[in-house]
Amino acid sequence: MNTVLVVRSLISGIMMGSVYALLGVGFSLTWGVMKVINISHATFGLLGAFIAYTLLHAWSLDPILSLALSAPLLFFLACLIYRFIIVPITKAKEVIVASMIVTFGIAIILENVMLLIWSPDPRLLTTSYTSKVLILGPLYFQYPRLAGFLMSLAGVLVIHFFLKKTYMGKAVRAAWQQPDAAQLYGVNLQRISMITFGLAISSAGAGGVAMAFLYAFEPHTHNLWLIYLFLVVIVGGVGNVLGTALAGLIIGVITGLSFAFLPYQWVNLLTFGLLMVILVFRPQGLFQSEV
Amino acid sequence: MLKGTNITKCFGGLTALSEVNFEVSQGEIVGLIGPNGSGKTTLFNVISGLHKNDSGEITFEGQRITGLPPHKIARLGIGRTFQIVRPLMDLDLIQNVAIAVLYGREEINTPRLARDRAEEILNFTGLASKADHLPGELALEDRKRLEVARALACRPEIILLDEVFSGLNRKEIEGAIHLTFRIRDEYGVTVFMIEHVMKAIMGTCSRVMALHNGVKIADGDPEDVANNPEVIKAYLGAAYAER
Amino acid sequence: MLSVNDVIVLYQKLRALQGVSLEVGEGDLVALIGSNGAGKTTLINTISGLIPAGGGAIMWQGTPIGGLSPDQICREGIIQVPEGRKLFSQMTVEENLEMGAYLPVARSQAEESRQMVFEIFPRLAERRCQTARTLSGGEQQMVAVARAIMARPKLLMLDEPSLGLSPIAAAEIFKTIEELNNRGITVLLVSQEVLQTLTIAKYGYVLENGKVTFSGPAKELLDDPRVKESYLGL
Amino acid sequence: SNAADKPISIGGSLPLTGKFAETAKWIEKGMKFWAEEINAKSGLLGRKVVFKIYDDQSNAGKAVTFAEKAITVDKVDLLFGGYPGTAARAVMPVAEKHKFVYVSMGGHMKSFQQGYTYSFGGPPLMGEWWYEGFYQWLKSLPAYQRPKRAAVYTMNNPIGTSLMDSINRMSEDLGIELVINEKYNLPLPDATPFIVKAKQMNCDLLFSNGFFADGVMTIRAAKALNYNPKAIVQGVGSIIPAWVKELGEDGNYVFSGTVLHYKLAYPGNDKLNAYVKEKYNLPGYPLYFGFGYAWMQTLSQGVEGANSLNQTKIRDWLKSNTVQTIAGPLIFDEKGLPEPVNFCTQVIDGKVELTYPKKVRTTKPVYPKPAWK
Amino acid sequence: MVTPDSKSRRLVFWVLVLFIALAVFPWLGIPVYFVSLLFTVFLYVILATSWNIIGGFAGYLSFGHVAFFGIGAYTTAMMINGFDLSPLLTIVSSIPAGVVSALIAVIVGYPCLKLRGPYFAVITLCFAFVVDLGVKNLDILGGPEGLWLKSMDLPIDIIRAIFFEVMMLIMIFSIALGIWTSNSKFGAGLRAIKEDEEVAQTIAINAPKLKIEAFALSAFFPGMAGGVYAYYLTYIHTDIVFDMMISILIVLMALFGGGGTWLGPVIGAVVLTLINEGLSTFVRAEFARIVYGCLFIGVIIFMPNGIIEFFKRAKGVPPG
Ligand SMILES: Nc1ncnc2c1ncn2[C@@H]1O[C@H](COP(=O)(O)OP(=O)(O)OP(=O)(O)O)[C@@H](O)[C@H]1O
Ligand SMILES: Nc1ncnc2c1ncn2[C@@H]1O[C@H](COP(=O)(O)OP(=O)(O)OP(=O)(O)O)[C@@H](O)[C@H]1O
Ligand SMILES: [Mg+2]
Ligand SMILES: [Mg+2]
Repeated sequence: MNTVLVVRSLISGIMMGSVYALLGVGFSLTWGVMKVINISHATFGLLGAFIAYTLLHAWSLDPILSLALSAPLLFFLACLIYRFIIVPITKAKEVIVASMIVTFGIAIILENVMLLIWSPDPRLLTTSYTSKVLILGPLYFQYPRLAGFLMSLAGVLVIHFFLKKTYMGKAVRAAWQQPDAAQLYGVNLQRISMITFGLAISSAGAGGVAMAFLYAFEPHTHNLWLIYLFLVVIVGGVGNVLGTALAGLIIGVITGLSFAFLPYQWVNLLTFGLLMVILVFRPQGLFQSEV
Repeated sequence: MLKGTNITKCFGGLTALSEVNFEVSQGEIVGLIGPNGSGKTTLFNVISGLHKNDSGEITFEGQRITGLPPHKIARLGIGRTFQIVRPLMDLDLIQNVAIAVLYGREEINTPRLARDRAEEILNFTGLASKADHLPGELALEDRKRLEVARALACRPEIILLDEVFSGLNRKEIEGAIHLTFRIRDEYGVTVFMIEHVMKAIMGTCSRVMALHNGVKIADGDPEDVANNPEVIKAYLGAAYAER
Repeated sequence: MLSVNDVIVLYQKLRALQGVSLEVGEGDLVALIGSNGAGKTTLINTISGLIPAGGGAIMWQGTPIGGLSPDQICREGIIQVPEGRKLFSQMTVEENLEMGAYLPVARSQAEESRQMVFEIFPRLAERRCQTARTLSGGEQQMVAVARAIMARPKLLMLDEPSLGLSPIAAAEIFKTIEELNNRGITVLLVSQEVLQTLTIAKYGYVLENGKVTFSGPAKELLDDPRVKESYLGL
Repeated sequence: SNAADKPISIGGSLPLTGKFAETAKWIEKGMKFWAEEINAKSGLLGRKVVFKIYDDQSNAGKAVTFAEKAITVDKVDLLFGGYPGTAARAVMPVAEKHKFVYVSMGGHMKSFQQGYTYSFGGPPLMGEWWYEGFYQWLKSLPAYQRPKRAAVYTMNNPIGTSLMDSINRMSEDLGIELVINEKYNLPLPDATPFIVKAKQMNCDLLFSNGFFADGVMTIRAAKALNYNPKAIVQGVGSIIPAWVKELGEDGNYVFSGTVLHYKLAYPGNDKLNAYVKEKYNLPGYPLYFGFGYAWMQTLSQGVEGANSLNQTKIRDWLKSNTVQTIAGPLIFDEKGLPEPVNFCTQVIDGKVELTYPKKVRTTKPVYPKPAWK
Repeated sequence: MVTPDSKSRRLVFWVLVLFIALAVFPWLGIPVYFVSLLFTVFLYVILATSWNIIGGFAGYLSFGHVAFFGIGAYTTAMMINGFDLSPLLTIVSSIPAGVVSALIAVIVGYPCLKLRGPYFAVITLCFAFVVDLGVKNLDILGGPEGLWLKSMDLPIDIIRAIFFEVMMLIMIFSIALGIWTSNSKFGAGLRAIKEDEEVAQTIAINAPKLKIEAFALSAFFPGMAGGVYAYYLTYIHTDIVFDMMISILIVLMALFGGGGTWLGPVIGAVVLTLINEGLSTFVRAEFARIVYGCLFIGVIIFMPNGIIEFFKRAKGVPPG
């Protein structure tokens, strides 16, 4: 067996999967907690990437630092969207369905606004550490991937901690399981939902930057990202933040291993096929849904 | 007609039912009582096939039904209601019941005839005036009646009633007792019911079983069961016994 | 402390409350009884702010609270145990209790409250890590009451708290309510267990078809022939 | 007469939004530049030209309906060519049925083998020819200098398959062993394994037959893992301006091919370069800008040659005459294709240079590729 | 006075008039584009209406429905090329395409329909990718190159008219299926499953069987439509007939109009297809798309349960 190939593919795959997870947690949060399937989630991620790109070129600001600027911006944008678009649809009989249609609209609008602002040219986030490598014995860690991995780790832990350990996070979960009762115990539904939505979209911004470390992006790229998002979130169990993270790693491992053992032509097919098999045997996702 | 032997059901480490035996005969009204969390609803879930029991066997009219999917069990003639009501929220009452008629044992296959039949059943359960309401607009007791109507619509031979009397006041309980007898007499349906309202139990049941921590602790004449010291200690309480 | 004046509630075509007035004094235990569909739950929900009133006024300690949102009303110390429990079904018992003590006032006393609750419902202590959804019906009811206690209410409104409880547990609940009342919590109790309710209550109201038909001290109601006939089946 | 005053309308669709928008926008710009130029002169057949361009949203099915809309509703005088290959493949039969001359990139060789008579690759984007120049150049090297072992990674789509054609054909000829020959499906999740494997197998020639996104990943992985083959060949990702702009130095030294280049000596190229320099501040016009322009050149020469807007006459004229384009003179065969062209390009100092054949070359190729910095 | 009977008779009359008018439409010498446009509208009506059987009525949101469309297209293409069939046999040869789609739906549905809600949505999404990639990777199915079909030796307007009629016929059948479902025992069962599958089972509804039937039915017509589309286009490629956007669009169309009713998906498909096409006259493509996006938001904010539900409410008809 080709150990080097296996190990390197695996590391590379895992880091890649962790980035999907970062993009996925916020999606999982709005879906699991708020019953909003946010089709535009990846689009906001992409917006984060474009902002990082612009700041990098204008002020040589490191993409990770640019989050300090884009995260509040995305948060604010999310609050507006929540107030004016999401609130009205919570009246729908099937919020999930209505939310999908509405956020599909948002995605289209945002994509084309980005097209107008940034043109359709593909972009890359190139920093001083783009092609640096950390070599530990036989192991290679590419810096951008490592950065994505660490960002992901931080993001996932923050959101997990928020939901599980803080009162506000618990209120978020409670509010969407049983909105009436949550209000009866003093939870301000609107405020809490707005914060959740804002948090989710901000985390998408971070996810977008991490994705942009790995991949070229242009205004339509969110469609591709969305598919990976869906996968990690479902396999991890909707609303389950740690599950999403693990699912990202699993998808990374599957990809990594299939690159090591299969003709490359079959890698994508195997990934989707295996995910189907996983779902058939674990119909609730690998890890239980939390909310 | 319905018989269970050595039914055991565990949830993780918790044994919700342990070696429970029971039997319900044609035309009986049998009560099932027991403290909260003693496994009553679990027993109903096992009978109706929603939960798979870990061991033991259930037969219905001599036929083994353990392991059958819920719809087959319903098809054989076992109807049930849910303690925490589960109406089909987006459909009005008549549709709720008509669907059960369509798929029930009466072989009514046209929606129009099913509606007529459903109307009759709603009438029987006293919901006729609200036939075009959505379940969300009903007060809780009416929702329970809807549960009963839907279960009856399938034309079961035996109906499992899970706390359909709760939330009624004493006066209303009398009406419900009356309804229970009518279910048996007019529809010819055997009744197996879980109830905490002792008045209802004493007023309707020909026989009562008591569960405690998943174990059957009493089975027999309602009076005897109500006076069983173990039942009093675990379930009725000293205060009740005094009254 | 709480006064409800001539409150009207409409559900589309149906007049669920047609001018209901009611007083709850500080430290009282007031019972609200009435048959199925009389509008009891509607009244409780209107006080809590879940349902907008179509007319009338609700005053709390002298100030109007009509039109406030449910969470603002909760901040005033008005807490209800809702009909149908409305637990946070995917959260554990422990987390449900924690949510009860969500507001800062309650949060600071959460530890004591928890001790108290587990004393009252030892069963919940055993089940503290189980998700609420998988509890038995009665256990869920216990959690609902316990959660309300955690909120340290000034006015506790209970909508059929004994629903689905075994006789022994129901008796226990009534004892608890009485005890909470003795500790100074004002209680508005809705129950179909008319006898037990009126036994512990100080004052009672009878609601029928959205209107108050009788009211008076609980003892008097208990002896009233009409109440006896319609609610006690005597 | 009245009709003679009316402008000539040219219709069709381009993927202005969605996946292929980037390229389509350049094509559109090239076409518009052509119109600007011709309108500034006396126009086509003495009439102004106007475009009616629909956005097919990167959907080939829509490209078909829009072609029909242009033909039957807008009653355009001429149809312009579409992009990408799949759309061209779907539109070519429609153009044929409606008997409209369709000058486009085509959908590689297969699409020209379907017997269509109104379709022209003028010039085509022909995957099958893409590496011809590169191989010719390799052949011109002394045998010992040539690479021996190639790693080939190809995206699994029409353009990828057609690129494979020349590789398969000519590697054998030169005795280059295809040690690794793998296809992959888009989107490519990760290119690291490509490079790990190529490095392990001691491949000294790397083919990355992909679009921009996957091409970039491959190159970046090569740099990260410090993989230094003698040459890296990058199919079609490196021919768009973003390659040098976004990738910078890392994008240098990749080889590719072309049928059209801004440094070709044919008339017109300077003009385009000047325009692009002024308007977009680019050193030379992007390939697809050139394509958009060149297809219109071909079409308009057909019109002028036939001196008519009759499609069959235009077709017949094109089939029997030479057109002069910025890609050089084109003589179409019965399939609608010109002689194979085989230029080899290499990105050097952030510019796409022509490196072979000698008569067109702008710079000497850099070979072997310098090690990564 | 209008009795319900005369009312419904009048409705039937107008529907007939509409269909006859549609049937003669392509023969009136109208520009071929309009025939093709309506053909596309029919196609989406078929896709949305069929999807609605499993997605709208049963509440199983299939996000991979384009797979059945594509399978139909490829089946037909392989058949024509393999057996050298005359393209004039379109309607006949698209029936096996539908059958193959339905069969595959049964096979795939068996394990997949055990999943609920989002999990089902994603497994169907994966399924569509697997089929797409599978076809791309198999050279016998044309692989990455796609497949060319023989085109008919007839004038273009006749060809388009033939496809138009065939597609219309399939559409009529698919709508009829929708109407039947909404009024039948079958549909009632699916509704119960959508609301609460466990409860449905306790009232003797054989949920697993019913779901598979619904899935197969909802795959059948897209398969046929795919077959006809393959002929129409004469060149098919996985990027064209397995385009993920079609999957998403189908779902949106059905829900936008109102899932769970037969008319909703029809309206959704017609409205969205025509508006999208109408927007193509915009000068700047980006603005057209932005308007299109706003449409989704605007409509759902004002009609959160879809167009049909909104008008039903406005007319005072109780929902359901
Ligand atoms: N899905 C489940 N997972 C884990 N534990 C469960 C589950 N369902 C029930 N239990 C536990 O099993 C025990 C029996 O529950 P069951 O619902 O049968 O009680 P019950 O007798 O119906 O009580 P009640 O009168 O309060 O309704 C309870 O302790 C409950 O917490
Ligand atoms: N959301 C609603 N929409 C329409 N009508 C409603 C709604 N909720 C309740 N109702 C109706 O209002 C009336 C009063 O209901 P409410 O729930 O307040 O009664 P209740 O006194 O609490 O009865 P119960 O003893 O059954 O709990 C009932 O007739 C009920 O059907
Ligand atoms: Mg129970
Ligand atoms: Mg009530």
